[in-house]
Amino acid sequence: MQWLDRLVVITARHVARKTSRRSFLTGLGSLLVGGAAVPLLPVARAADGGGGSGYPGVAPQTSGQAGDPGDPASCDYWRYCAIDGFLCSCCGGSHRSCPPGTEMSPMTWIGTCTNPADGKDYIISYNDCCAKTSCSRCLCNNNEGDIPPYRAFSNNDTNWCLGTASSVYHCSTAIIIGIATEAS
Amino acid sequence: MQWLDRLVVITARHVARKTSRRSFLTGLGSLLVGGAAVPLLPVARAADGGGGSGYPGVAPQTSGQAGDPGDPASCDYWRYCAIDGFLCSCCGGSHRSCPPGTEMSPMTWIGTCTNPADGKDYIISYNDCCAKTSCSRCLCNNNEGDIPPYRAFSNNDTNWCLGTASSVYHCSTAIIIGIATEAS
Amino acid sequence: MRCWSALLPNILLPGVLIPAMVIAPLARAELSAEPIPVVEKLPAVYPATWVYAHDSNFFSLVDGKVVIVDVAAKNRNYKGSLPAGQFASFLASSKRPELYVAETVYSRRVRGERTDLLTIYDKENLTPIDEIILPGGKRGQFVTHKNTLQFLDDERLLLVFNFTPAASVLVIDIEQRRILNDIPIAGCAMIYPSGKLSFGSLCSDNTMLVTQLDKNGQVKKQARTKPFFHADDDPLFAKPAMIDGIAYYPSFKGMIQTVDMRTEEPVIGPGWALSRPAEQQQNWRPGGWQIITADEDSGRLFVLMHQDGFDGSHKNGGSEVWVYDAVTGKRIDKITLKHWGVSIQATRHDDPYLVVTNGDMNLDVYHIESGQWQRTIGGRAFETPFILHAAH
Amino acid sequence: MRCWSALLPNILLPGVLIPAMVIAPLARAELSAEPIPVVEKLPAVYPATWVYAHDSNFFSLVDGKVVIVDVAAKNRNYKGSLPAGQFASFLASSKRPELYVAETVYSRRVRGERTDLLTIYDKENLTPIDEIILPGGKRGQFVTHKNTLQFLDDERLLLVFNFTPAASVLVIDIEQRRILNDIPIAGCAMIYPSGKLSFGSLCSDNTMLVTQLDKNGQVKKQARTKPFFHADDDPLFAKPAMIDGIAYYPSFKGMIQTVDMRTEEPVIGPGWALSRPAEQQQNWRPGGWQIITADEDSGRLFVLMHQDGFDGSHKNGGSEVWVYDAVTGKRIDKITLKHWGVSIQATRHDDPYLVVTNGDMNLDVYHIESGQWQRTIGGRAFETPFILHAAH
Repeated sequence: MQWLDRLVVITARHVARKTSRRSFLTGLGSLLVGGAAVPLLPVARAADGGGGSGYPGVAPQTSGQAGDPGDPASCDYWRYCAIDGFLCSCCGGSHRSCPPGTEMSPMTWIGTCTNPADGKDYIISYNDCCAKTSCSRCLCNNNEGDIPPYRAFSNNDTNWCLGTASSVYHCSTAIIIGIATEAS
Repeated sequence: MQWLDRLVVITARHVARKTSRRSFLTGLGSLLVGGAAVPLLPVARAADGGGGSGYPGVAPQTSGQAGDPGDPASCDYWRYCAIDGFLCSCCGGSHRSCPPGTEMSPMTWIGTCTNPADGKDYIISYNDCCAKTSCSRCLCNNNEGDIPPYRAFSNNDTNWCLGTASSVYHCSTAIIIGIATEAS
Repeated sequence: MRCWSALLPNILLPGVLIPAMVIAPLARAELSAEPIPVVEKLPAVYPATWVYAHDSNFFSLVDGKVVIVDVAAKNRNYKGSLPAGQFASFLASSKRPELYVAETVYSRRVRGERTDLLTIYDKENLTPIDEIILPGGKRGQFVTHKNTLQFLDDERLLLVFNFTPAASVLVIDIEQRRILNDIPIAGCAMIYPSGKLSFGSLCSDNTMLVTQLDKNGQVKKQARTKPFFHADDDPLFAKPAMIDGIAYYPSFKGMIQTVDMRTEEPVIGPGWALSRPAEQQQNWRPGGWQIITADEDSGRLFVLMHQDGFDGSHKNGGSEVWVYDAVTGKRIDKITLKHWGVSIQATRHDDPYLVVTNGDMNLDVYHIESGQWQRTIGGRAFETPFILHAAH
Repeated sequence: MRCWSALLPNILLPGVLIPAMVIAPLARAELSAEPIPVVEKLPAVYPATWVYAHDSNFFSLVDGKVVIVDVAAKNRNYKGSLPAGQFASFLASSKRPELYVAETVYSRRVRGERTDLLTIYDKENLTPIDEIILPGGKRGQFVTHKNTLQFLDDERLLLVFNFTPAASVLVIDIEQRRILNDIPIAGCAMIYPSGKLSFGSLCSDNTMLVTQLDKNGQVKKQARTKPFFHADDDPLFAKPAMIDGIAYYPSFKGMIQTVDMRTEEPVIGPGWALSRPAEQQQNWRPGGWQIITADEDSGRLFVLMHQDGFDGSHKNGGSEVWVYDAVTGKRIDKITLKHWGVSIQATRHDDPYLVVTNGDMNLDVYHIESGQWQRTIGGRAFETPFILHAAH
């Protein structure tokens, strides 16, 4: 297993420097393709057809909305700057909707992400979809502005399936609820 | 992913020819180290320290009994010629005992395996250990003499956690209950 | 956001000054605030390019699921999922917008009080609309197998295979949603519908036990056929493909045994070989989990094959899928798989796809006419999707 | 075999002539028939080389577990496991042969009626010996965190953190096995024991809320400290290491904030920096999930560090573990990890080990004195073992 281990370490270090936003995912590399953090390697992205979602076996999407660039099935999509969980876009929902048969949590934590199209900072509500088991597809964890649970509504480690009939977590959305003013 | 895919296919074919007893496991390669059926490749076995169990992160064992050769933490251990599931030897039990807090199924299906030490055919009872969730470690599936469920006591696809307080399957043992006479 | 701020608990306000402060009305040219909550819906009738991938989840068997997948779509292939735990069985109705899951739950998840139940899901919302408790804790638990849950009488009756290890078949009137009967089938297994109100089961003595029912699920007649296979020398796989009421059972060593299931009393038909002498030399054999599937429109059978077969290789999967004319038994094509295959399923499509569970536990999609690989659908969508159903 | 044949159902005999026929008495020089059933037991007091790996199992969160691992053993490292589902909390007693799991189950596994409960397990048999139902469906559910379940009063009281999002702390007399109180801690989180009958919680306004109890779990006094950290600029990690009653809280940017928890009223202590100016240039920061651990005997702290830190890198894990004298804050060693690390835990051993959850979700074991890697324990033993406890 040495080569595999080495790959993981190399990958981890590589990504920690080069695409740092993703390095926790690197830590979780094995959870993506198992054994090695392959999807995070540029080579893997290329192998995976270029412009791939970064998740092998997951095809790229668009938001279908002007001024909302990027791939909602990729962990690099701008709205996901502080998401933690499985992307509903990969699970029968979308970046702004829950998969059939799940329930969207009415409350959750929020982040602030910059839309590269207009350079503006949007307030993103990461509502969880609940009442079915872990989707397990497209695990994505970014932590810009994440603060531990003593700042509850700025924390992404909390199971936000609260106020729902079931607290079982399935996947996460990234919904625009407003725009951050200079004040922020 | 192409190289990874290729590896799987190559591995699968390789093993199908060379160590055929393991090829279903090859099919399940990704379930062992994820993505590639690495532990089944001779190279991986070597990398893994030689004489390894074949499962990365699982250290080899002995039965501790004269005349009972091989590694009970390896899918190649002679008693496992028809086992299907997680090896209790990797889960806090042994090849003949259940992990703490589980319940051994009183009935199960049986196989006939040849002990390389004495060349004799032993009747092996593959009692399941039950009442905790899937151990998930050391998945092993060999099918010598396995027959579909219409021959219930020769079938290893059945959840044999029967006659136990819980039918939840955790891992499998391989217990000697007798020796096969010429009659067999 | 409305919902969100409405529910914002005052006690936490110290912690959430940010949202309260920084949200300004959206000016033009900016993306608008989006509604909460939004939950997707599916059509009441699913396209023929969809499949149900039944993932028993070896690594957490209590927490299996069925994933609904569009194999033809370029993206957004994953349409939704249903819980299906503890060696569950699954069946979709073609007459009603309903899906059925026969499963088992425990009051403490892995222990405690056992409840077997049939849960009825609504196809559009994938939400449970009703459940029927299955009495006695008898539900048979096997690595996923289609013939543990089957319809009779034009989908009016739903049959569940029980195994304790006493074997019996539970008969449910699924329109009335009530249990009608529990019928012993000693020494036999599985449910193979035959005719309108009858089903066969394969038995340890190489026969098929045929159970004929009346409208109320009571036994009209139960009888065994003559022995017609050899479980000791060359067992039949227990998962046949069906074309026009004919069941095609492969054998471990590569024969196809046909059984005419169109009448209440099945008729054992002729058999034929999958491989030619030269191939038999190389020990080409069928193998995998769901190893045979059919395209009913064209009358073609598809069988997953591997080389160098031996006693115990019958679950090994394969590198090729061989295609046959079901009536003549003539092989008309071979598809070489891109990735080692474990299970196969043809879609119910004019120009059908072959869907293959590969060794990575992802789905490979092939266009049958051309034999060309189309795409792989995975990304940890599944753990162990061993059984595939073409969508109704 | 006795058991087995005794239970062999007659109805299935057609299917099982083989065992009945071929079992002959065992002659000398052959391996003997072995007893059934046999179930292993563990010692009532676990060796100091054992750890509890709490695996929340992201991929099936309802079905998490705690795995007991001997990190020193050459093989058979996996000693056993406990169910711990739906963002469970876990705590081991050092006074009683008991293990505690606070978890949540649903009547239909992922839906239906919710039951929160504290399950008490027997250390020798890993079987449940009792349970306490936790009322109101309030149990806080977080990616695993030790400070959601803590003892007070010499392990007589067991405290559970509730979050609905109203924050409160449930007080259980675990000797009497009854619930004493549920105490609001508005705008604050977690349980940090201080003194005999008091606990702190970190708050959104940068203070610590201190709740003092009487013997019966009633509130004697509740007050906030002065603000002592800066959640906006440089948040404290909420998972401190403890040495002799002093809590060491790292900050995102690399400070250590000490709090003296030995008295009923915690005293905010001094802070010190983890990295030197040159290292700060390279943005070396602490990061991962369980990023700090202590060897109490030697008074050493261990911190998981990564280079090129930034806003959002605080869960990234790290490539090195830096070792400090807790009293002086002087760095005395660096351990370069063989594999990227996510969580770290020192064992309670004279010659202790450092156990690291690596990026493959396996455990790497290092000998602290030498800094040498000893072994990797994995093979899908765990899915996401983010929290490690040294065994009592």
